Amino acid sequence: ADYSIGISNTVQGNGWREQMICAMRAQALVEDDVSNLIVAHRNTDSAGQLEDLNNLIEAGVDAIVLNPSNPDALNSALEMAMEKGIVVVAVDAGVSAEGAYILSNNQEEYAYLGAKWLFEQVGGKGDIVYMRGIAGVSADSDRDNGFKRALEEFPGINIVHEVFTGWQQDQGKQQMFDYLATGIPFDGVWTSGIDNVIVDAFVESGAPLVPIVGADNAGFVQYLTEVDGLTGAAVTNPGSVGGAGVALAVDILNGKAPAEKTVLVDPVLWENASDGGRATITAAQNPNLDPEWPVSVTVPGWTDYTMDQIIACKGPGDS
Amino acid sequence: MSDIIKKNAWVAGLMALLFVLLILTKAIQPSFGMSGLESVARAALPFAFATAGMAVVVIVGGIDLSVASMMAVCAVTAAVLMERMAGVPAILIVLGLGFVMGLINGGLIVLTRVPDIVVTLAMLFVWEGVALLILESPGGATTEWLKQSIRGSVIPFVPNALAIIAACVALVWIPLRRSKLGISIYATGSDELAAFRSGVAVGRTKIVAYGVCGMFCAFGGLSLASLTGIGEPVPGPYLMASVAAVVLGGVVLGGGRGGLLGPIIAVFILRIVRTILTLLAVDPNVTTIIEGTIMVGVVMLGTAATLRGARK
Amino acid sequence: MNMATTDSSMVRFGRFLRDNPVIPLLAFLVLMIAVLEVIRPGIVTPFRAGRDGLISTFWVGNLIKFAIPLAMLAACQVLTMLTAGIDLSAGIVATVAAFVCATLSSIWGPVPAVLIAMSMGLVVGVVNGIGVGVVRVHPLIMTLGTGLIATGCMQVYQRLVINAGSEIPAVLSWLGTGRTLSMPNGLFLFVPFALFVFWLMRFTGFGRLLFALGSNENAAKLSGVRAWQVYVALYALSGLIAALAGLLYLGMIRQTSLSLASPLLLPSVAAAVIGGTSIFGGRGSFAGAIVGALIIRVLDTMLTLMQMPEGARTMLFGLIILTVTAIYVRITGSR
Amino acid sequence: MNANQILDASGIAKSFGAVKALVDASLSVSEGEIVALMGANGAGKSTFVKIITGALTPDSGKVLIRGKQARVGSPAEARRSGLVPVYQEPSLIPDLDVADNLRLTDTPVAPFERWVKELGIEGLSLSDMVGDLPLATLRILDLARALASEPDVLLLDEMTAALPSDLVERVLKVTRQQADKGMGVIYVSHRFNEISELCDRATVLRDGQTVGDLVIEPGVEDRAVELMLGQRLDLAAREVNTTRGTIGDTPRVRVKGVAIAPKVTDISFDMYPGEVLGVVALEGQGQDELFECLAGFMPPTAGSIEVNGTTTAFRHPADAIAAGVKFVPGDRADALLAQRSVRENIALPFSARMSSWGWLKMRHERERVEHAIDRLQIDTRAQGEVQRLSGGNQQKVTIGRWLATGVETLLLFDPTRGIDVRTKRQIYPLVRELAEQGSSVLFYTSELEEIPLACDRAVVIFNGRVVDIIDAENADEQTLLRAAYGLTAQEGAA
Ligand SMILES: Nc1ncnc2c1ncn2[C@@H]1O[C@H](COP(=O)(O)OP(=O)(O)OP(=O)(O)O)[C@@H](O)[C@H]1O
Ligand SMILES: Nc1ncnc2c1ncn2[C@@H]1O[C@H](COP(=O)(O)OP(=O)(O)OP(=O)(O)O)[C@@H](O)[C@H]1O
Ligand SMILES: [Mg+2]
Ligand SMILES: [Mg+2]
Repeated sequence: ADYSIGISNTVQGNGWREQMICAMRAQALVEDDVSNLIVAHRNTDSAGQLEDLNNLIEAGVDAIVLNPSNPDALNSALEMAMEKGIVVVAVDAGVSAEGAYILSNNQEEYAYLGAKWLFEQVGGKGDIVYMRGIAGVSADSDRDNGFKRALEEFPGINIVHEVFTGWQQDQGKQQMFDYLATGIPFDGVWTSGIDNVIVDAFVESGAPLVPIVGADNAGFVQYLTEVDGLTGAAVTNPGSVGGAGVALAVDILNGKAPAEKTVLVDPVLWENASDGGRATITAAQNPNLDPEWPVSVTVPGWTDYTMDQIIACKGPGDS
Repeated sequence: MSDIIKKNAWVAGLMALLFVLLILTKAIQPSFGMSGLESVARAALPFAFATAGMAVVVIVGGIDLSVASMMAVCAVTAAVLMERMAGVPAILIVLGLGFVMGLINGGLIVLTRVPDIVVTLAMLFVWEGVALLILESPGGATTEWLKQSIRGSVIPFVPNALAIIAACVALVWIPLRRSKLGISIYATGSDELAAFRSGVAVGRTKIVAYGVCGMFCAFGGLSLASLTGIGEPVPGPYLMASVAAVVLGGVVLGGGRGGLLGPIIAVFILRIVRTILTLLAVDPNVTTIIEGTIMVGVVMLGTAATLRGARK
Repeated sequence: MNMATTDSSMVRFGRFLRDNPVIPLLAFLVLMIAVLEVIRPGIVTPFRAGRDGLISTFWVGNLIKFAIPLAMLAACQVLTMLTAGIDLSAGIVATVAAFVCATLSSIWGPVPAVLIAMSMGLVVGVVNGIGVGVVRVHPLIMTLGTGLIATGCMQVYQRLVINAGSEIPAVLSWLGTGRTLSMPNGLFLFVPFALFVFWLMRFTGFGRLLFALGSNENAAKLSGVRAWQVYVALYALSGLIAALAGLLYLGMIRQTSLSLASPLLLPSVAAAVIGGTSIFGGRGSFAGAIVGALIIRVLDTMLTLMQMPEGARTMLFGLIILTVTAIYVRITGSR
Repeated sequence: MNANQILDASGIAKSFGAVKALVDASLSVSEGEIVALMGANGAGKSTFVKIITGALTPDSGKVLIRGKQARVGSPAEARRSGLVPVYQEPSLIPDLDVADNLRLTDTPVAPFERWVKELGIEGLSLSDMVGDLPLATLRILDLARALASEPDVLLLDEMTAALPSDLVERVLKVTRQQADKGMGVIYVSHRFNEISELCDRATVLRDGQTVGDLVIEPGVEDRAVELMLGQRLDLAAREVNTTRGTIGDTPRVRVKGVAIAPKVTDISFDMYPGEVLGVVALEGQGQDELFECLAGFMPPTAGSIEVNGTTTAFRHPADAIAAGVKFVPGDRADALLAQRSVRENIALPFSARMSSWGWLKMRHERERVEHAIDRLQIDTRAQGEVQRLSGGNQQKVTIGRWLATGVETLLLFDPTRGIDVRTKRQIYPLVRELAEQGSSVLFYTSELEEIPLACDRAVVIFNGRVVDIIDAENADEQTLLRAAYGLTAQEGAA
């Protein structure tokens, strides 16, 4: 076969999303049946994603793999695509359009897992700093649900400080500095993926480290093994789920559709508090990787590319 | 005299460019037809309204950095209201809200005598905050007929979305442009002191212009709600895009010159360029470079042409 | 011709403020810090919270530290605004410089990396200058466009260096994170820089020309000024300053990102205008912009520490910025 | 007091910060009366006019309209009360066409067009963009617009300052006619001949205070000047410095067959070191283009310009300045940095060249600037921003800039526009002095009487060509005017 696949993504310039795009390219390259990949990748809102989706439909693609900006906002374009027989696969987050396949990181579970570990780590009671992402964005709301679920299980836990980092490194670091400056003691930090700069803030200000939960970004994972006195956990949230999405789309096109429309990739937690955990982390880390990239560059069972291929970040047709 | 010719030449040039781009699109993708046109027009909806609003305040000699935030407020309000009440009253309320937000912007500018750019920069945050207070995360629901109205085409060969842009802009702008208020808007933008001395109530004119901008933002917010079917509290990328389209469309930053037709054509040009780049499967990073180059390039060509024209 | 003018003390005080517009701004800054102390007792004066120290040098140092890159980017805005321009590419130039420096350091070593990063700023600046000064594109469009182009180029470049890792040159880390006498080392860079900008604006012919071009370009031309030379030099300088700010910021955050300094762009414009710089050209002060940057930083801290819905926080940020400038305009009678 | 009195303003005071523009000013005008408002530069005339017409609010004082106390809050209100001004600065909107400008002020079109014709402007179309029209036309349009709204009181602030003599005559005639029909006129001007020809009465302002009210009669001028300046100034001593420049061998500037499309067709003359060469022309004969061309703003389409014997091709005013040719434009708005200080305005050329972008030479600069301020007696009370100076003082700053740098060749385009008698008396000797020191000055003036006072010779331009060159001795107003109208056109002059 000779498939043309369209990609749509609405956040640019963030390591996680860049990895997702590279995984999509690399997977498309290794799939024999994909001859053309059209990538629409920019910073925009749902209306902009609709525009991109419509353009992809115009371009006559066979499948669309998208990271939806919102589960409900894209239905008009997705329904039109499916009417025209285009396969739709949403990765990273779900869409509510009937008939679309979803291959998603479970964001609610992501937050729940990390929060639960943190609350246990501080002994079931204490003061926690809760550093969220961007207010009003689906992924942030989903994670907030998971976090709140864990919170309910631990009545002794108190959120002393809740703040939105805007998923910006500098903003997160500055906010942590500000909070440390108040001198108010606290027992742990949960971050929505802005993590290693938080460790930096502790180190640079000379404040005693507390347990910190972050994502599996290369920089943070490295800190978990290197920084003295840091207890922490990285929850996996692989950007390479994008590659899995492309693989799924090709399977569907080849008539090997899965029974379930929704496949959730559940996160895994790597902590450095136990020996077993430390071994996992040491195995996972990759100091050469862009520190903003998640270290989990593949999704076992789904993706087929090699490390070199995802780093080369080339799709079919790219020279 | 020569100024009128120059101005219309610019709009005509843009129109020609748009035409060439449409032909190019057809050449690249022979199947590009009515549905493609429709989707371009739909994509242009929020940009066109943001640009129309921005154009009005730029003509009056100001600038409004809060357009995207006001659109977000209107979109969430529309989505929230439409869950509870019929579409028409909700639309009217949202239009009123947009107008009032614009009046507030303008009123603050006139009352505090703080420069437009500072006031609207501050209001950018204020309206963004308001949108988040109305709806903490994306939600609400847009009335079904409104969602349907922007699709398809009732008039043959004219996508509904295009007809809506033309109708809304023309309904607000043409009567205004022909009225004394419209002349006052141009006069204030051209030379505030001379306008004042000619008896123009400069403050009131500015406030009204900002109100009109707010109203266009309400149209923009409504079109976002009807495109997505929900309300999103986070402002989209409409601020810089609208400034760029306004300048590309021949409205002079600083005020007094230009109309709405040019900027709206410029919006369509920018949208169709994106379509072409997607059809050509151009690397998205290169797309950014090309969009930047086109923006600078067209304005460069335009200025070079005008300078040469002026010298003769 | 001279009339004996007997001014009331009120008038004289008004004039004093008008001639020294930084003073009311400083008063605002102190006021905001006082409010912060009320919201979080002990943050500025630790003894109230039962800790050591009369004034928290950590907090003050931190405030200054994060205000420095903002103030440097605000310098780009102040200088270009003097000529009725603006530099919207500053945030991206800073990001590009930081990204290029961090990724190249691990390949070629810190010195070439820093030089190349700075020359990126120079290149973007010169292109801006040619666009504005020679081809006469409006600065807003020109810098917005070059900013887009630079972003695209950085994204393309980024794909080439995914596995190069990144390294922060030690000097930058020292400048960005180190402290001397509890004050951030960034001041070693910033103080000379600020003096340079003051000197440039007040005591040089170039500075005079910036004000002149912003007031009336035709008059400058009539006096023999070749405006394009000034524009090219100005935007090139602005690009260099932005790149320098980016490098310092890299040292502070110690993490590369494709959008590292971009969020500083709007605040840098805000800092400049709060500080009394007119976007219509011909009036501006860097001292004001520095205080403006400090005010924005205190405001950030204040809002971070206030527990309220994010929407209310964002709204309050806007309202306070507006109130500060409105009162300031009222007091100094300037626009 | 007077049954026919329309307007009576008294005790008006207005301060701008520390500057007291008006302290205690009063003025009245009755039906059919033309009252001159006189005063030195910066005396407060324009401020007074603006207050009466609602463009500024007074700090204190009262205005009676037909005996009734009135509050004139805005120009629009003033218009409705029958007070219509023509301000010193053009008040039409540059980006609107003429028709829209009229709509803005609710001015009826038919009378406006009649007035335009009456005032001698031909070929104006209502769809013309105002910004494209020359300054003199704008002044006339301002006046026509004011007349068309049939005011009770017309206030003219230096209406004639930017007008060439032919248009001045028309304006005076029309004003007189309207006054005869019962309109009151307040007339601000620095030109005694206009005032004595036109006005019935004069109110004199000094330092913001009304210091006298005079009936215009022969010989009143000396008294008026004394009131204006607070000192005597011998008006009869018209002769300035009589040393005339010597005409040497190499001309400083030689203009040969210059044409500038479309207005200028053929201009040739020589200008020698030590010479002040007058330029006489009616409105729009190509003098504007000639000056701009010599100053480096545009190249000639044909012909050549030699400076000190070498042919030059100026591409930018900087080239002209480098060749020693310096230009004071007619429209001061073009030449001033409105928001900057007097000092920066005057010192601007010092920093123009790239080689002087470094340290400012503050001492050197201050000396030069102060010298220029002294020499021109610039009223520097509001020196922080040039836009706050009175019109005349702004004009002086534009000249002062080149006095401070020193000149070899100076192009003065109507430099005495809106300048008071005393300063004018200082400018002529100044120009002569420059010439004596070896400079050449090209001097266009709209006031023909200035030609014999300042110039050695005068070039008369008509229809884009030099029609005559007249020596100063023979250059009385009659001769010049006839020449300017092209009546004495001698073929092959120059
Ligand atoms: N969105 C639109 N859709 C359709 N027609 C439009 C639209 N916007 C403007 N027009 C038409 O284009 C004409 C010119 O546009 P516009 O009013 O913006 O320019 P203008 O500069 O005011 O022109 P003029 O000087 O002739 O009044 C208008 O008279 C109107 O009929
Ligand atoms: N906006 C202002 N701010 C400060 N000072 C001002 C302002 N406007 C006028 N002045 C000052 O008020 C005084 C009177 O100015 P005005 O323009 O009324 O003088 P004038 O009599 O019209 O002079 P001229 O004959 O030169 O036009 C001057 O000293 C001037 O500098
Ligand atoms: Mg128009
Ligand atoms: Mg005056």
